[in-house]
Amino acid sequence: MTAWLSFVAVGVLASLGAALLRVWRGPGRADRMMGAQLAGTSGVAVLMLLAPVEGWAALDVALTLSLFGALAAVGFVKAVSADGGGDPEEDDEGIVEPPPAGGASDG
Amino acid sequence: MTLALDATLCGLIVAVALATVLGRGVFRAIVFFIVYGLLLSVAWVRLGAVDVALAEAAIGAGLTGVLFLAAVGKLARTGAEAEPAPGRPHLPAALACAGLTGALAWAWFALPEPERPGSDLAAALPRAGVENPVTAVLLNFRAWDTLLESIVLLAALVGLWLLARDEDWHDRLGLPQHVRPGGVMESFGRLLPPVGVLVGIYLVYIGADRPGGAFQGGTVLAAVGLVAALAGLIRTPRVTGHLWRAAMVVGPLVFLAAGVAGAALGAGFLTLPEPIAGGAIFAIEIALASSIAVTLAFLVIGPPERGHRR
Amino acid sequence: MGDLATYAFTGIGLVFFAAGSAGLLRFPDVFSRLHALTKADNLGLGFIALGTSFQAGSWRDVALLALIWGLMLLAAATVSQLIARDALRERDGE
Amino acid sequence: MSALVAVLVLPLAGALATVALPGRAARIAASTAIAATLAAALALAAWVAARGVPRLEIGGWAPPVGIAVEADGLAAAMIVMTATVMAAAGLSARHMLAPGAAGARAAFGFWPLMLLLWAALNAVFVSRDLFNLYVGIELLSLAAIGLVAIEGKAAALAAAMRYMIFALAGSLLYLAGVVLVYAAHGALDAGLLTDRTPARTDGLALALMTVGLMAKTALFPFHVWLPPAHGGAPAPASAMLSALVPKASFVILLRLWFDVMPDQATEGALALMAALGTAAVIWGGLAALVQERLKLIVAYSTVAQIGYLFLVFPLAGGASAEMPWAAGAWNGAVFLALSHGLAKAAMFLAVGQWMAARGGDRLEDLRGIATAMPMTAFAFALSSITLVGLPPSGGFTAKYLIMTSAFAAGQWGWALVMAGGGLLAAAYLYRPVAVIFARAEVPDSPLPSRGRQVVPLILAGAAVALGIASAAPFDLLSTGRPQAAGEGL
Amino acid sequence: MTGPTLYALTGAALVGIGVFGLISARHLLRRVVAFNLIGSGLFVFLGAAGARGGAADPLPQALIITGIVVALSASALAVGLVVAHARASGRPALPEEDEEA
Repeated sequence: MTAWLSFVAVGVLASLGAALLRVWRGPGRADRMMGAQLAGTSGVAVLMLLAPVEGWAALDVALTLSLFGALAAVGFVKAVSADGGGDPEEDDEGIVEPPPAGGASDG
Repeated sequence: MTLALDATLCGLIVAVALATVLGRGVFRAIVFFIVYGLLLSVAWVRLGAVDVALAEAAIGAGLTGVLFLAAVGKLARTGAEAEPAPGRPHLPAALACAGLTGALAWAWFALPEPERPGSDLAAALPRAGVENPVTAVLLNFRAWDTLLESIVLLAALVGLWLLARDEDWHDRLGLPQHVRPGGVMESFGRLLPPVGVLVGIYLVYIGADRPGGAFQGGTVLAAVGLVAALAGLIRTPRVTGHLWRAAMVVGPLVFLAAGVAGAALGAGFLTLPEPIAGGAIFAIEIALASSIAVTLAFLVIGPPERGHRR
Repeated sequence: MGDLATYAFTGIGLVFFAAGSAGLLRFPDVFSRLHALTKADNLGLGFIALGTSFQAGSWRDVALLALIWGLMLLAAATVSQLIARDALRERDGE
Repeated sequence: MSALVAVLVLPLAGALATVALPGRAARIAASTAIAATLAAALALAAWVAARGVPRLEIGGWAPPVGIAVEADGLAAAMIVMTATVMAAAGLSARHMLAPGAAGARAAFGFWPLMLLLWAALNAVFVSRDLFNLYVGIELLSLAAIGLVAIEGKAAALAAAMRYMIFALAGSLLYLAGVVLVYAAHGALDAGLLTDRTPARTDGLALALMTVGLMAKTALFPFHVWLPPAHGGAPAPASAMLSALVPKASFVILLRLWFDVMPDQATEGALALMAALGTAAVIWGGLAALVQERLKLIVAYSTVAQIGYLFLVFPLAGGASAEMPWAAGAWNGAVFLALSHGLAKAAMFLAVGQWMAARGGDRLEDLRGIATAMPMTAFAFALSSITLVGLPPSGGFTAKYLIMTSAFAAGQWGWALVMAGGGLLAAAYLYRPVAVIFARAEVPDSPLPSRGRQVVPLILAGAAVALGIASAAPFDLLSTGRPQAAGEGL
Repeated sequence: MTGPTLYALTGAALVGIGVFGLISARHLLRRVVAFNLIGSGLFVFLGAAGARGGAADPLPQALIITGIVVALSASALAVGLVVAHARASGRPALPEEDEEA
């Protein structure tokens, strides 16, 4: 069982590596965020797979990661909004200026 | 197969670190850094250090990542986000760094088999008042380190607040956050905090016997506050908010008071007498977790900034 | 029996992860990538959680697995929505 | 014993109070904490002088499980010097950083940072645990960076940023060494490590820690961050930063090389450290000669004075450790650190008062200030005497000790550095002294009260008194001195 | 090659990569990131040392947790400085290293 779970974990890590390629290539910041999102899901999956091997306390780590993954996602979206505090769902009237070129997106 | 797992994990960690350093664009570097923290916390589980894995997941990957992301947002606001021209190719620097890595690698193989304090530690553990050995070290054996560490957080926050502009001093902390009322972000901000609060309290509570504790739990609570603030559900306080300031110091203060009480009662500075050690540690952990939560959240939000009176 | 279920479900989970990554790399534009990704990886995670749960010693661990999966789903749903909005804005604005 | 706990706890408690309490109450809490810590420091020194080295195993856990702290003579002397400088800086800051004068932001931040800096210094001076020292120097650096940035102008922020890069890099190098030490020996306590079986990695560990601490001490060539950082802060902050902060990492270096790992001290490494010190003396002196702003002259003089301190390593370490001249060199270096601290703080506080009166610190602005503020001018002159090393100051005693031991050791070169550095100091300090005592039309400007003018004079007087009444401090320093520097000449 | 050795070498590599990032980057935010890489590399090395010989040694784990918290404190102050400096000077790099200015 340990060998099988480790094998699956290696496989999930490999798919995480593929996701990292998307983070590297972009081209848009949305692509990078998606890559990071898949990396987060894969990381949680690896921790789940390790739990029967390393002890079920690994699930506490997975739980923490899932919470902070959500926080990081909100952080991403905020960081790329025009004024650092916005929400992509807001209408463009008045509040949000067109996002500045360069810096945040660099594809 | 487990070796293949370790090798894949280590390979990914090194690759992600390289991508963080070598890739163009600050945003890309920070995305890679967050993935790096995530992989590192998996590595800590593999090294049998679940307490560290929790701290890395919460602090290393989570809060530090959000801190950097928020910085990108703030730099965009200053108009100074453009990346400076990358430096010249640094062949000598690269060689020096390879040398440093080589020296550390050599040192690993040159290390003697250590006489570890493991046995002394194991002998002392039954008198520590808690079963989780890491918590015993943090809150009892090396309590002085931990007390100073909670003060380091405070020092960083005072220093950070001083970076506000004088004219912004009386404003609310951080950038103003706004979302579409009833939008996805807002409903997310309503759904997550109740779960997060439970998880945070759970981590503090189990810290005595299992991996977890004040720092990990406090960080989760800080994250809850941050989500609520980013989703525009709560407004950040001002530096003059004295209730908040009291919350920042209550943890170190309780810790310090426990230490002084030990000295005054003749037991010695920071000595927790064995019969009450477990209870004292729990009390200190609760106070510390509250202060850590408030201080960490403020550290990520940043100094007061104009713009809240939009 | 329990072991067999673990082999099967974690294996299926791995296939979904592989499919998600392939989609993320091969699909031509950001919206189809987003579409592929959010379905595949969360299904994969669900299968892996299901597979692991057959090894769990207590109901507490099973509940924890379910909670983690639920949190990831919630986050994924939110994030993909926001990413899509941002991608639209990025396409139109730049 | 309780004095030892008090010097650790009181500044911390004061810092927590100043964060939590509103404006006026915070200032009262700060004043109380300063007075109480000063008293505790004096009581600790008296205890050490009378009864030897107090040792405290915190939490009742002996190393390797717990952390031990000890106040030997070196620690006690540094703690008293720190307390003196802090009290003086605090008295000056009550006016310079009052809310009306400096704004609510600086008035809020100064007191907690000052007390945290103080707590960190005391913690570092007494700690026997290498990792605890890491936490201590990080607290020290963060508080110091906050003080550098307190002015809030672009130049101050750049200076703080530069300082931060050096300080963090230094901390990480030190941490790398600590990691290697723990990996090799499974212990962090200085006493346990003295008795260790040397490992092959010890040399690398010591080298990493030393380079890191050098960056934090601002030894040449790691000094570039110091002048803008110390020159840009408000005067009370500059006084603390320049007089105290580099001393903490220097004390750790002394402990590492003379106490923890004396077996690793090779002649070449010791000579290299002193050579870097020599370069610092020359570079700092020459740079001070060409500055136009008095605060920068004083800051570059710190670069040079730090250089002297590193001459102790070949004179008291390695093969010299067993020699009769080692104690003289060791005492001399510590004496120099003490008298430089007092004199440098006096100078910055004096300059601060002049800047407040004249609106700037260019030498031109300060022409003839002695006529208006004779006491502070006299303090500056007395401090100059100490930095140049003229009798009867503490600086003279220190240099005399180091030079004697250099002659006895047959290492004439280091004596030459001492003499040359003294001449350079005389040259770069002559310019400001000549300007402030020049006869000139004195513009009419509001002057600080006599009570405030006397503060730098007390510090400068203490630096001179160290030379006149050196017997008591000598006895204190010899308490618990490392074996390596045991016997005197 | 056993597990701890693999992780120790990874830690050593991370330190080197971090130092390179620190030296080569101009953007101050990237330098702060590089500091975090160095620190975590050292922690991995220490953790690997603590994992030698079977059971994980709790003392290094406690040291590492302390170190992680200290690193976050320093990063938060550093990031604040980067932002404040960029706002005051208009550039996210130190003046002497900023060639575009």
